[in-house]
Amino acid sequence: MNFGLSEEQQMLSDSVDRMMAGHAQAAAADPISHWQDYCDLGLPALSLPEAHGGYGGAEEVMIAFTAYGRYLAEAPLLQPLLSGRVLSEAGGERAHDLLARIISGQDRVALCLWEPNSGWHWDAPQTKADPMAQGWRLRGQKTAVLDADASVWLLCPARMADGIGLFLVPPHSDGVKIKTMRTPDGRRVANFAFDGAYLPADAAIGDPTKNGALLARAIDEGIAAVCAEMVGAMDRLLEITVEYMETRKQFGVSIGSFQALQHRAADMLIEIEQAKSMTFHAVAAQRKDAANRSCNVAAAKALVNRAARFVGQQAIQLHGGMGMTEEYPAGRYFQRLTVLEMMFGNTDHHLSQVEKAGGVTG
Amino acid sequence: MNFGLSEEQQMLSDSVDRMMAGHAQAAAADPISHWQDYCDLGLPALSLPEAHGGYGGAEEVMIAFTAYGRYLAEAPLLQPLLSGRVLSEAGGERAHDLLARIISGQDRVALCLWEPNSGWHWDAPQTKADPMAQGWRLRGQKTAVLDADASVWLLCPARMADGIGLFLVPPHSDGVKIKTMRTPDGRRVANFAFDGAYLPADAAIGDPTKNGALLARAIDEGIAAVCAEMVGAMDRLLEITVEYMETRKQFGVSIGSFQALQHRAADMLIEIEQAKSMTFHAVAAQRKDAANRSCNVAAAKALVNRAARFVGQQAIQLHGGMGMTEEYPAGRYFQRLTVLEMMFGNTDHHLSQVEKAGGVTG
Amino acid sequence: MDLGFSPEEEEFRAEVRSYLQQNIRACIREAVLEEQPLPREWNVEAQQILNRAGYAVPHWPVEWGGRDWSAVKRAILTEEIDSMGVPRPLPFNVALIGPVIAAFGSEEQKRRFLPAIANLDMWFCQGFSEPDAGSDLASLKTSAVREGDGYRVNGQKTWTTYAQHADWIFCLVRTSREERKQQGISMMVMPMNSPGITVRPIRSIDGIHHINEVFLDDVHVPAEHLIGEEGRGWDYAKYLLGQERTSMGNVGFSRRRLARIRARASQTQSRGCRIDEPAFRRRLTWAEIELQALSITQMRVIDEGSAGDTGSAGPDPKTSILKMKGAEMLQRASELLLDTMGPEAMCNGASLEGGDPLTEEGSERSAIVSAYFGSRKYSIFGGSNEIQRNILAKAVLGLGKRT
Amino acid sequence: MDLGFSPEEEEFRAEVRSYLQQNIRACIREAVLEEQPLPREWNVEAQQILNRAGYAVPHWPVEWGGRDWSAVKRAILTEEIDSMGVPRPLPFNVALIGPVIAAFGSEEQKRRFLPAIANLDMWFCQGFSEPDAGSDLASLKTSAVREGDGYRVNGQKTWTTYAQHADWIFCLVRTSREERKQQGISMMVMPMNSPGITVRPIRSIDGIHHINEVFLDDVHVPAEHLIGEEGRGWDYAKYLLGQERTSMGNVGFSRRRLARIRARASQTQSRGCRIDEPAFRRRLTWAEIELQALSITQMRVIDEGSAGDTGSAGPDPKTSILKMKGAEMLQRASELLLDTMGPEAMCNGASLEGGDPLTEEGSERSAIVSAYFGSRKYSIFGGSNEIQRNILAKAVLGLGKRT
Repeated sequence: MNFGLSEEQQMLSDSVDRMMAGHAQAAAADPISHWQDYCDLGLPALSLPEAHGGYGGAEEVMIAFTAYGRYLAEAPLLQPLLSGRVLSEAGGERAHDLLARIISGQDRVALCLWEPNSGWHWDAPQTKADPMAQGWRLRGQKTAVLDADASVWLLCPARMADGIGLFLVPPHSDGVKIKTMRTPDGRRVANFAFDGAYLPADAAIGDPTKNGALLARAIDEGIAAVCAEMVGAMDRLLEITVEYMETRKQFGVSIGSFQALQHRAADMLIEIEQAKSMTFHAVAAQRKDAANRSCNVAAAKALVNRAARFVGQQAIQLHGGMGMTEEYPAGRYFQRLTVLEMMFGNTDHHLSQVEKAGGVTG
Repeated sequence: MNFGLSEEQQMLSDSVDRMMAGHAQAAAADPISHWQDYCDLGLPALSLPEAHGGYGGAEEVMIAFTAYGRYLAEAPLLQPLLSGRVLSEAGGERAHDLLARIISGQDRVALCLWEPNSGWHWDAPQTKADPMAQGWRLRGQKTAVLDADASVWLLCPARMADGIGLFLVPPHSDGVKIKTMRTPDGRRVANFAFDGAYLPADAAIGDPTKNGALLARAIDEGIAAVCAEMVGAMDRLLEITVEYMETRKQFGVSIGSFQALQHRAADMLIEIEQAKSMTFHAVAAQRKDAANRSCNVAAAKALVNRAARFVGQQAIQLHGGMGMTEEYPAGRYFQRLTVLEMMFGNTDHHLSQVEKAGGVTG
Repeated sequence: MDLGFSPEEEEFRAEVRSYLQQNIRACIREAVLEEQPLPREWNVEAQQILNRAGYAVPHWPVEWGGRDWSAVKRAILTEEIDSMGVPRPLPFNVALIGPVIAAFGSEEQKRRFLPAIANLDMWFCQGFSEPDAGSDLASLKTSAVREGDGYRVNGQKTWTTYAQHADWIFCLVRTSREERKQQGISMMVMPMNSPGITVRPIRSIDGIHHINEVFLDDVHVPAEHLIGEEGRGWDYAKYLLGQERTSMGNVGFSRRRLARIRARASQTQSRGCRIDEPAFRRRLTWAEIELQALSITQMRVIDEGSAGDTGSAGPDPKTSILKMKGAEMLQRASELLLDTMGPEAMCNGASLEGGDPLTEEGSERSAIVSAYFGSRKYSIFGGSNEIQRNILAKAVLGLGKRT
Repeated sequence: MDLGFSPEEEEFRAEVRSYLQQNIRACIREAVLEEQPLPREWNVEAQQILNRAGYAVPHWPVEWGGRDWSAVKRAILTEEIDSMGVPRPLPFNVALIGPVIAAFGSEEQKRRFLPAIANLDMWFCQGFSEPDAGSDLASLKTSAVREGDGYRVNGQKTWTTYAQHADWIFCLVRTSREERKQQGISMMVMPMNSPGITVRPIRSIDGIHHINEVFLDDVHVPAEHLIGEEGRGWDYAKYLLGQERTSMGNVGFSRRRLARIRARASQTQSRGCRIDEPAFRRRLTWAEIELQALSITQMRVIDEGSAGDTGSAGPDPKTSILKMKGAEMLQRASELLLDTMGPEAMCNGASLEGGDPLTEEGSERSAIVSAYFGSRKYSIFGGSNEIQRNILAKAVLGLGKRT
């Protein structure tokens, strides 16, 4: 166990930081316009095998997502992480071709995990794929697909007799209805309805008996990444809050001199440090067997969620009225943290997962 | 709804207060020596029908127990409240005779509610009473009987085919083994083992099909009384703590001037006020039907318990090292509050009762 | 002491409930229950119906429409209004400026304003806070300089709720510079369409436009719009802040939210946390119990206040408990509601392809997420939790006297 | 950065565990696991066994028995000692006075004291706190006046843990009155059997005798018992308080408590809260998760400390996190344990009819209740939670610089 950055990790950290800081200042209208820069740094492939251009592991993903959270970046980084793992392991020419296009930035893809009545349980999709002479017909609905719109490929789990099928749905397919919305933190999110959408035979990738395990692994990587993003956002939010407290005067003194507020900030710091530790734990858990990995990752998300709720709410409180306006950055961090809290499961959901597995294993 | 004391209530309050303040100063070795004073004020019969010398209701019981908690009184007041209700309603000459002796102070009685593996569930006793030619033989164990020793009558629930039997066990009976201990707050508590203790036929009182409901009512009255006791103790503990904070100096100023500590004290105040309100609620609930009564009383105990844990712990914290020694009164209040928290059920237990009933009904 | 509701009180509750059910349109109550922003006219319509029954201003002097009811009855009324989903009588009118005019205004002012305030014929907003003052009202800067038969007012107010709906504003202004900052403050009212008043909307983190900045540039205020005496604005403000007791705890409002949570979480097609998940149910049970306690605390505090001096001594410091605990309950309810949403909490209801977010399927969604963000304001505005704790520590517990 | 344990680290953990299992008597470990007060000799026995393997003072200079292990390995060692129920090497010896003598003592002092301290041949207690000083050490009053070849010491110390077991005491004393209160303080050691030292036991709210008052009346202390230089006691104390890192979070100790709770609550004959009650299980799960986080936070803080300057700059302010969170975990575990007891939490185990509370049935009971009361001390002694928050706010976050 060793907490220092290696030379390569420091370089990655510096370049990601530089890029995202630049984007944050540019404030472009559409975050997609930044995406090519991410691809140039190799971020979509970061944790994939070397054959796909990967050069890191879970630690490197954490470094990238921590910066992503810190700068409230909006380019669509999470989806390629999730789909990249699935495409690279599922095998088959179609998956590999698409993966190459994603890594290069030509195409984008989104994994559709949830359905209208699934809650956060992604592992029993109700979407069905009916086999036909020359392909498949897809029927069902998917909700809350981050960074998706009509122009992306969809990677769609569906119920099969022998497990979970995985289907690639091309952009702008017939028979696919879409409703795009904003997340509460202003990113793009979409719901999809498949009303007998026709897919060619080779749209099905992977092996239904193994796709569940593959998705579980991708999701656990995604959860660790989101934990890192939340830690990055919390770190910065606390800094902003401390700056505000030192500047803002009330009753003739800076509010940072009030002991009760100082103690609140100290409690925020503690929560963040604990969240950071648990994110480290989620990263280390990626190397464990599936059951151990999922349980410890869920434990991490539960704790990071709780920290995010506390830190977000208290940052607003310490900003007073200013925290309530969209004109100050604190509110945007709070919104981001709230969305991420709900990503992959809220606190209760993850705690239940831990309990089903019999508790954290250390 | 009306929160002011009537003239009679004010008189009761004043006389109870005067008596308990006097006892607290006297610091006699044995709290039993104060018991006759309680009887002289009519406290053991307070909420019973007028025929038994009663002159009040649940509000008056609350007044008496609030003072009891405030002065950390130790005379055995809870047991006659519990048993008095049962004896007065169960009917029969034996019960009425004993009740008269209890009210006058000649005899004492203790209701035995829990057994080694019952948890706080008193309603399915494992103690058995085998019928014999001329009476009964009692087999079983009872634990954590407050204010009990070998010299008191025991009122003992036992499992019967048609419900719960109630048996009167005379002091110093053969076949009754006893282990007396101290509660963590220094009062007397005992465990009993009945190893075939012989009881005469008229030792059984009440009607097994109705005793359960009768016990439930007595216990709900007891819970409301204990809530009041806890509120009285918390009120005084906060006063003591505030006095300490104003006296104790650190870094050259009284610790009462530190904002973080002021805010803690404010949070204690809020918890106490909420606990007081919920105690009022438990008192008002005594007039409702059984299901409503029990559910709302359980809700009250849950909230008062939580308040007691917070207030007790924080009082110790605010006293610093002094709070950790038995030489300061704060510790004794904390001990008392902890014992009362465990009386009739801890927080989780009562919340489960509320949930089983479908939630609080207002 | 008698801690149950009397039959008369229970009867009153039933009477109120039935009047509201029969007279307030269902669409209004549904919108309130779903926490949608309301059109201005619905607020006016509801308040006028309440006023007709004497429910808008029961705490005012009888002469001006008050009803001389007990504290418990007034609290019952507020709880019913809130829990039935009836828009509350506008607090700026009935709880704030109304009582001040009734107590300190001239006869002329009372006749002119009070009936209109009670009936929401005039919509008032509040101009107290300023950009650099926050909770520190005494350091306000807006100046009112005597000029001819009136004042010339210059300055800036902020956090002004519903300034966009208001006909009038009541302001604290500085009419002279005294040694003690609290002195030299006066209270005056002005029509929002006075020349020199401009309103700038502030978008809140819940994505909704409730609050505004109000700029006052050389606004002419005639002398008859000064309330009471010059220089006594601080006393009036303290009096005014002491008037809010019956609604401070927001008990009915939280009760409504909790009922909604229980209903949502009990649906078989529930999307997020469900009532059959023990941990979620436990959190809901706690909230329900604490709300029950708060409803009694609220009546106790109102009752104490009614029994004692209700003069201009300022708010009973124990109302700080209601303010804090009321805020906490609303906030916790908003969190529980958010947790019932599941993954869809990540979506705003409004479709980027267009469509009316109030009518299309899924509109409830954005309202829930909005309410979660918006609920943070309860522990900030109207005296933050930190200020309330200071008050409790000092004014109730007497801490910090010796240093 | 590599966030998993290396094979070498895992191997080290196994090695420690097996040594402890084979060498520390089961009766000692059981008593520790049940949180019974230990006889003095058991502490000595255990520490000597640890010392034999190099486990007592691995963080000391190699010359005096240290092992030059990584922070992670040292943390693993501490966790294993604690979670196996092995009595910890006496902190007053190995974590406090030992490192100070190693850093600032004379060669003569090092030779005389260090081996005895490591092997618990000398039991030290700590004389820092005074009745009116609390966390404000700088205002201590105990005076040491130069007299012949030594000092005459007068004063009173309090909260002195295990003074009743100690052979020696290390004290902060005032050797001169300087303008800054921190100056003029010196550190010295004295045998507990010195004429003029008397010990008065203080009974704690857990009913156990751990702490004492120590009265110093004209105690003669020879000059060679002054540690380091006169007047630098404050610096040494700061250095000393910075040494406690690996054990500050009490991770292994809490892990042991949580395991015990899980076991008790899983018994079919459980008396109070049970593992199959969702609310209780949830609280336990939270505690286990937070402890997992703390064990990593602990290694991170130690690691940062090892990488940076470990000079006399005083404790890394982030150790405050370990102190606070460690205290919280112990306290929460003690609450959960209490909740497993059911109605019998109302009974102390000791029978009034006599009998040895350590051996009779039910002795575990009083230990659990005791531990609940006793655990409150963790957030008070050694710098209260309030002091720790002050440190975090000021030294880590930099708050309160501008006023």
